[in-house]
Amino acid sequence: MLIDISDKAIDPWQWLARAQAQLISSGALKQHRFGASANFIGTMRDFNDDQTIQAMELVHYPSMTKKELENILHEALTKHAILQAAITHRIGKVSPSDTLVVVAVWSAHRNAAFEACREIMEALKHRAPFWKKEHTDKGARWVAKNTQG
Amino acid sequence: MLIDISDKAIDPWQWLARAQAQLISSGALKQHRFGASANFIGTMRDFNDDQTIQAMELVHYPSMTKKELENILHEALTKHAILQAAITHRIGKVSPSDTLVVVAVWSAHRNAAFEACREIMEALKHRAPFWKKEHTDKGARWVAKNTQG
Amino acid sequence: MSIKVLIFASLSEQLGLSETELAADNLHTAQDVWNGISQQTADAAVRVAINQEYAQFSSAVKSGDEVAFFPPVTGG
Amino acid sequence: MSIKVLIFASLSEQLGLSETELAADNLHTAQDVWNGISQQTADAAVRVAINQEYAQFSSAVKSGDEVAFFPPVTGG
Repeated sequence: MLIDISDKAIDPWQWLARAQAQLISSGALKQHRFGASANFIGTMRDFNDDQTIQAMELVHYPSMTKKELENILHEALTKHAILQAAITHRIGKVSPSDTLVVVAVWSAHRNAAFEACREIMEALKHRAPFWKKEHTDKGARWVAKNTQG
Repeated sequence: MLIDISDKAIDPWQWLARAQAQLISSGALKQHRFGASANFIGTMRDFNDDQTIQAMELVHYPSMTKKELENILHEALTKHAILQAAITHRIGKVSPSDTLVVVAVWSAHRNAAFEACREIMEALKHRAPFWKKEHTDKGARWVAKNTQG
Repeated sequence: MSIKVLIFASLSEQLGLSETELAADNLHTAQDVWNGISQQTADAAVRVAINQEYAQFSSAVKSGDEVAFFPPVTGG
Repeated sequence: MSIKVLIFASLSEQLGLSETELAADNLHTAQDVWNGISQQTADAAVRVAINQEYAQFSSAVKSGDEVAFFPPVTGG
């Protein structure tokens, strides 16, 4: 597995290319053996609950973030017939259209990749200790809870 | 929507980056309005049904491929709360670890992107008129049917 | 006054035919078109498309149509 | 012989506290730790983690533990 936390802008496709190359070069993922990869890219929008969002701050609980993301990927690797999984998550000050999160899963066949990718995102949304503070026209506010999707 | 058929190697992440840029620059996808993108990348493996595959040939029915992929994306755009969808598919002679197909979906929220991406792949596998001929140690053989996933 | 017929992949190899034109006279359905290219009953898995859209063997055809026969698709 | 306490996000702003140490004496559960930083009952949505793993307010704590309280997570 591969877990990154980034306080700088994430280029999702560069990150995906590098994550795959890194997993292959470390031997964690065998080239020619995966037939499917499912990815999810979460991006900051400029509106939420009918308010315009100018910027956002993402804070987290660093030592727990690492443990919890490891738990989440470990569970996915145990439950599903997948070969590898990776996550990167942004922290710090972000602007609309910035990439917030990327999840990638590799497997022999597509169903396992789709299911694991989706479950990892659900688990991340519900368990990974990140919090968003939105900066709107009317001031700053903490996001109270994540949408159901 | 955006549909490509390529007889040259596909770099999946470059294609995804370009597809998104193109959809945004044409006005088909509004920047700052999508919060989620789900992608699927299909890659050629070097084995199938316990046989080693050295190379593969992908043929298709060009005029129907275009129509059917348009139908598939149109159905996804009608059924799901998604903003845009794109497909690229490889044809011609391919080798293990070559990218065969990339599907990308953009939406405001993640569930619609996940569901649409998966349904598009299922529809593509069952309806898009492509056929694979595998070249193995024991000679060439047409793939009889797609796996269930 | 003819119908263009296309055959793809393994089916094309089996029939030894990838493309032909048939006179449209007396061809009313896709089944009639099939009978014009093969003496054998089509395998249940064979799909037919008329003018690049999936159809049935019982679907009507007319002069100018493009009728395609092919095995289960295996793309993706 | 102490317990490290961390509070995050909106909860940290509400309590005016992001980090503190409490003497471990008489702190048996996460609830005891909470009572050491707030006179109010914790909102039902408040989550607790002990040594970076999710726990319950009834979970046991001991000297050297890191106990964190935070609102529902909103990452991704």
